Amino acid sequence: MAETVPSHPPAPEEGHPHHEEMSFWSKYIFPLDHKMIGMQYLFTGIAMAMVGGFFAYTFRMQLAFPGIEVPGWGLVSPADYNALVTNHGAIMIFWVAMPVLIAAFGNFLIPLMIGCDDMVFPRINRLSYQIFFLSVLVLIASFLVEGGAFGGAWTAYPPLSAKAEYSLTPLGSSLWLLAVALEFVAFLLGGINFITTAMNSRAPGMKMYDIPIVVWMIVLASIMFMLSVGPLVAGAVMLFFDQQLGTGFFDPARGGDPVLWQHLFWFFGHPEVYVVLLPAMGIVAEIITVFARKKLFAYKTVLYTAFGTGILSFTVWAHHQFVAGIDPRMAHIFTITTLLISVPIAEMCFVYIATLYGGSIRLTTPMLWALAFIAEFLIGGVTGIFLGASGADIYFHDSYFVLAHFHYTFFPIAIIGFYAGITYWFPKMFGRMLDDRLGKIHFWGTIIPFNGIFLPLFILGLAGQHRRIYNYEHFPELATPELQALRVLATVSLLVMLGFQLVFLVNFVRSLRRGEKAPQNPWKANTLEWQAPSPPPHGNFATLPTVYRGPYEYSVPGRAEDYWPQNAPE
Amino acid sequence: MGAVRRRLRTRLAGPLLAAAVLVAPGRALACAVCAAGETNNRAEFILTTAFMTALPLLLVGGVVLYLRARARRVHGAPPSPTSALEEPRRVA
Amino acid sequence: MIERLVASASSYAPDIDGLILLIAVLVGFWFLLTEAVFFWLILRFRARDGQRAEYITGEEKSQKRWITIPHLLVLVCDIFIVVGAVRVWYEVKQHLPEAQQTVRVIGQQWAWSFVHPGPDGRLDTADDIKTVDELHLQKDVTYHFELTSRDVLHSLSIPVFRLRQDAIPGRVIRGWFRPTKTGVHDFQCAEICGIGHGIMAARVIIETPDEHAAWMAEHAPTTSLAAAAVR
Amino acid sequence: MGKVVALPVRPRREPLLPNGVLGMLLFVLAEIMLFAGLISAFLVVKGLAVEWPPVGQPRLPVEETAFNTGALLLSGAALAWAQARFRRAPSTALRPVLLAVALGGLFVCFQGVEWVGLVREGLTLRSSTHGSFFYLIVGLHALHAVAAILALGWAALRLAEGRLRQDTFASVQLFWYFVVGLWPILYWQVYF
Repeated sequence: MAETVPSHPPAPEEGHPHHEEMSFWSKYIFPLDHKMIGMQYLFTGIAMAMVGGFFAYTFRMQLAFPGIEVPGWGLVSPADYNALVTNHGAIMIFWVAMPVLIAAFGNFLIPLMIGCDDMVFPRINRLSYQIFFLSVLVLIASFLVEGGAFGGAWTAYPPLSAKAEYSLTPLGSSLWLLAVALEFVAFLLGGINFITTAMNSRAPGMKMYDIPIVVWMIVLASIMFMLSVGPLVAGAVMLFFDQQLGTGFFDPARGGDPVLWQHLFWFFGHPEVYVVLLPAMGIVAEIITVFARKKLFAYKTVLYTAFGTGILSFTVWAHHQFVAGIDPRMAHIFTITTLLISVPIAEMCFVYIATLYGGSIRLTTPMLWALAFIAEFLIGGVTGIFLGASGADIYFHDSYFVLAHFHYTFFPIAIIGFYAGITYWFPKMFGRMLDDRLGKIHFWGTIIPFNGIFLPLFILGLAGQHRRIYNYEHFPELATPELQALRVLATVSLLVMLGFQLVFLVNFVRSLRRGEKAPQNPWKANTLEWQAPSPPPHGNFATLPTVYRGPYEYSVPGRAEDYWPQNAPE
Repeated sequence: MGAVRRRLRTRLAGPLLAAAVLVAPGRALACAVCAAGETNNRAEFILTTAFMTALPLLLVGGVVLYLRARARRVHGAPPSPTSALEEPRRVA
Repeated sequence: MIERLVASASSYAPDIDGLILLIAVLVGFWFLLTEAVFFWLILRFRARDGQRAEYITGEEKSQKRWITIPHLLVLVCDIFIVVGAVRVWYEVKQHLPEAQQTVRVIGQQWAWSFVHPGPDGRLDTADDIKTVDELHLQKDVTYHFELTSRDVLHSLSIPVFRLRQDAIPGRVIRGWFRPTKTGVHDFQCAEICGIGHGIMAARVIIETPDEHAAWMAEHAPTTSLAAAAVR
Repeated sequence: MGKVVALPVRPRREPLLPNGVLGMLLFVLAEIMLFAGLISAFLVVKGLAVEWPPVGQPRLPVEETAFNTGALLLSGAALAWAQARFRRAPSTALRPVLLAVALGGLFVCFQGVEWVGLVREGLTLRSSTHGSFFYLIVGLHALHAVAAILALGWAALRLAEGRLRQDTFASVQLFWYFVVGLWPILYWQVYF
């Protein structure tokens, strides 16, 4: 239902901040404030990232040292292994990347950056988180039911996922599907909120080209998500019917078509990549401009490339199905569109690199993360070309090469993007500074092992090894000692990387309580969120700001200061 | 926006033409692989692929055009600075 | 470069390897160049006391050149890659040379069954040879395969052939290969198919004509009586 | 860079579309894609079948449903009429809104009757993909219709109390037009 009455009146001209004291419940558990809902998403996302990381640790231990008792899990059976990889993928994409990059940063940043007091539908916003939280509970329940958790890969191809006699998880697969569907509903509601807010609630004077890139990117991502998710929800309902009501939508024996699911799934699945990529790109744009003290090189070009990516992203999805039995002629078209989409993405990277030219670069922790994003994402981008080219995909499809490729895109997006954003906005979110020294230790301790994990996997993929095989000892020819050594290297790197994440947690918790008090604008940034107090009170601004200029006016000649806030009249 | 569309049109036209050329002889060939797949819903697969690919773009395009038209109607011919979809006006 | 990791044993394997090499060269060049420029910029423009950043909008033509030219070059490289990819794809998947032999490949949870034509060279006759997890092929013979599945999706993936094709229940997918080197090679199911996915191994055994004939003679259901009875 | 334009300071910008209408519009777009996915799936599976409807399955009652379709379209027209009257004098719009609700209700009830008949003839969710798709697509549409009728009923209540705002009314209308406009497409695709 559309909600037309704002839950609290628009902020009066001045003297807003004295809201009546709210109870613990209405402040932290059922909040209407966009910042608190953002925090809820953030902390749920971090908790889920720990779960996903733990899964990765468990199955990588099994791969490196087949058959050992993994500390913290025990023996990894084939069913365990399938469930672990399936849920690692699903959690990292649906319960980490989406909530953190879109929902947490979107909720926190959009109203602050466009200079208004809250989302336009605060109650729908709260409902969105509640549905999301419910989806988390359902997902956890899917591990506890009889038969165990779903293990048919995050793509859930039927007939394996559709029939209990094939998957052997009669309840786990249905609950998993339900959790995913609920999660989609949550983000659909959230996305509608983001788009409407950004359209209708911008501060006076803020024109189209005065909107910070990160807001644009989250809005575009929400539009793409909204338009791509429908067919998958349709498919999920059909699959659920197949599982629980005995229909035969995907059952060839009863007139159904198993390839149909792939059709519906990848129609969503590929735009989804760009749905999470764009917000991360936006975060990087904000950070690079601030710490290079530079105006963003060709702001409009970034926008156009984002539009182009959005349009093209709907036309590339069948490249996941090259060898899945589709019409071989379709592969030509999708090869062309897939390689075409490399153009806007490459251009976006060029813009960011060009922004550095002539800058005055300060290598603070957020800047290190933002730069690392570009450097690492480039690897993910160029290896994607191998997979988009139909002829080469015949060999690489479903191999470790694919796995390494998309981890080189998703890791920068979900993890590096998240760390960039959190280290940059932490002072605004919590009113305290993070420790820079610990932040840098954490940075190097993450980036170096990250490459140690996934570079070896490219070689395994080139050697023709496949994903989702729990023990390569069954393939004596393929599992040579050299290749096994690479697997061990990847696992050890993962252990090191996970260990360094503790540094972040310590830093986070310690700074939350004892960090140095953050000034209002510690980075001397232009965008509106830094013109609100740290942390912003309910209602955000004492006076709703008026915008006079674009967000990236750094180092303007002839000014004493090298920054020029968007709301400064002169 | 006009510029975007123009650029996209020129950028997309070539590859799309090439695609059409590539696919057309395939159909004429009636190659053995295509026949051996032996499913009678190939046409539907291609049709729905095209349909689902085009539909979101048409929807968004339609909404954007509608909003532009509405912006013109509400704010008069040169859109006012506070409308949602105006072109930026930089005062030199 | 792949040959150093996996042998290349089909007629089109060198083409796929060549395509991968082409992409690696084109893309690798741009990748290294971009990263080099990127790190050079970071080092060159580190913050120095008393020095302000330049104010560059990037909107002017002379500045935009710096991103439009690279992006056009990317487009040009893309065209080369597309042409290469389409050619290889056409050869492997879209065009089907005349078959000398046809084998049937059936995936099921969690084994591969293969049906080889017997001495009469045709499938669905009494002398068909059925094997599990062992595919016997003769060198330098063009094979068609008829791929299907009994239950869930599987994927026939033979690294030494550089071949991959999903098996779909209810459909028969036809493709081809031509082994060019003798030897015994592992291959695996490449589409997750349940808890036994990780043990769904099979071997392809490529033999010389003599060896192949000997194998066939040994395994064909030889009773000519039975064959006669069927006829 | 003298981009300093004196702008009037207003508390909030005037939106091009009111929040509720824009939000509903976005929601409807997502719903259109949902049904597009279902229709695509239906066409793909239908294309796979040698005979449609499958052997032993009843033909769908095209003629009876044509009457239904008429009722639904009329209800859309009634709502458009209500909007025209609402603009002049809100209180006069109540009767057409109630008419739209009644016609919508008629549609849903007739669908129910039809379903009972079809189940008797042997078309069930599990009898064939034909049945599965029929009940899934038409059922999902019916669910939307029920939701929209409830929303319209709520709007009528507010209208009777004199508290219905134009933008709220517009967003409810938008949803109802979506339900009405979608039906002929489903009718054409699924029944014929």
